[in-house]
Amino acid sequence: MKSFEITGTAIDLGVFRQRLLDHSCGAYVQFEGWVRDHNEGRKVLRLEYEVYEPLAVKEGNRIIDEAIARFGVTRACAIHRSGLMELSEAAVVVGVSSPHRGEAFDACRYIIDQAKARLPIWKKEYYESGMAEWVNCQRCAHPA
Amino acid sequence: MKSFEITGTAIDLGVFRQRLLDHSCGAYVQFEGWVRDHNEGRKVLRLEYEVYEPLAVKEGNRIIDEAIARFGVTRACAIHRSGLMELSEAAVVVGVSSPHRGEAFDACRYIIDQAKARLPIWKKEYYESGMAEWVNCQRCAHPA
Amino acid sequence: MKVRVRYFAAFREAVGMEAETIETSAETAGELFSECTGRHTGLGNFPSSLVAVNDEMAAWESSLNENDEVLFFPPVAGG
Amino acid sequence: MKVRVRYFAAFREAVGMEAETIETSAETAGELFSECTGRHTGLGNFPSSLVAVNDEMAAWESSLNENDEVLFFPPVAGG
Repeated sequence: MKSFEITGTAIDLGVFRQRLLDHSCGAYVQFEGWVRDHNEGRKVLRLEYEVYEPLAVKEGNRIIDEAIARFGVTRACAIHRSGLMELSEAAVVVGVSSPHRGEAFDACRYIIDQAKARLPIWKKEYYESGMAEWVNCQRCAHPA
Repeated sequence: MKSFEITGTAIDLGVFRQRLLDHSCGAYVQFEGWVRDHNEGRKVLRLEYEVYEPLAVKEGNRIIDEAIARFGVTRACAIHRSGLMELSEAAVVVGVSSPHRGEAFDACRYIIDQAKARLPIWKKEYYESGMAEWVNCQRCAHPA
Repeated sequence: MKVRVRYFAAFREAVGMEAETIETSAETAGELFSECTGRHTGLGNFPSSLVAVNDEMAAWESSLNENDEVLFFPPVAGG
Repeated sequence: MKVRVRYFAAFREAVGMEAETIETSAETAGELFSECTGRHTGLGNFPSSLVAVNDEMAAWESSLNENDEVLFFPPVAGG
């Protein structure tokens, strides 16, 4: 079982959560990234993720290992969509379980922050106007 | 629809999440408190929550209103169990949706922290030894 | 004056009853709690207890009135 | 030396191709990116781009070797 996965189809949240269950854990934190209906004032109809999968999976698993080592949580998993998506589908889900809640919140936040900054994934938004545009992340690493 | 509820039966997580869905939101954070199988070195078989419902509901809704006002999130809800529970059932669920993730994490954390400190809810743990004990919270308000 | 006192969870078990009506000269919720601690062994010494008056959370220094219902909550432990 | 360059998402659309093999004297990934920016209008001026070499994320100052595959990533936007 991989901790980080890319999928081309809708994420089954029940199955996902099942993987995080652990009787030693008192806390579970889940983050979902949803497709918003607007961005910078424009109405978004749907969107598309382009994923460079070999590196996204490698780097995604690295992020999860970092979070487990850094915050000492028990389990952590994430799934990210690729391809076309409709409004209010989950584009990404991150789940973290641990004995106590503090580290579960911190680890979940770390994973999604790092995923957004480091994974080779790009989002194209399709607007009501018929236009489509690649969305630029605000928090990316800077070139030398 | 109340934002904060007490229930005597298993929480339906699918129905709960449904209430938080909002097309204007790009972020959803969910916290679940699970029944752990141990506490301070003792094996826990199951537990029981005593809830003073009139005040718990009033104060729970107040906490949610505070979180919405303070962090500007779009929706926030929570459900807390009362009565007997088995291992790895969710004792409490908090869900927060908002346009961006920072405030969703902060509001979710605020709600569970405040709920644990302020709501008239008590947990009795039943141990493998046959003993049962009320669990004392570490972060409660101090008397004058 | 006369007030109604209610005990919850560990307090109820320590005191052996859910509620009692008592005649008191306590002026604040805190004073009333001290008084009840004196009346019942097993109660008190709970450093993080909470108090509510007439179904609203209250401060220990809140003043009391005739026929108030005062709820003594041992340290809470939700979630 | 000869390297393989791959363009992704907005870069691929700006350049009009997925990949090219080029002869270069660039010593680092950053120098190669500058070179490609010069070759293709529309590429570059992306302040938060990332680079990978042979399927590992790399620093812009990483040195290049013959037959490396260099991946140019426009600013990422997962989640």
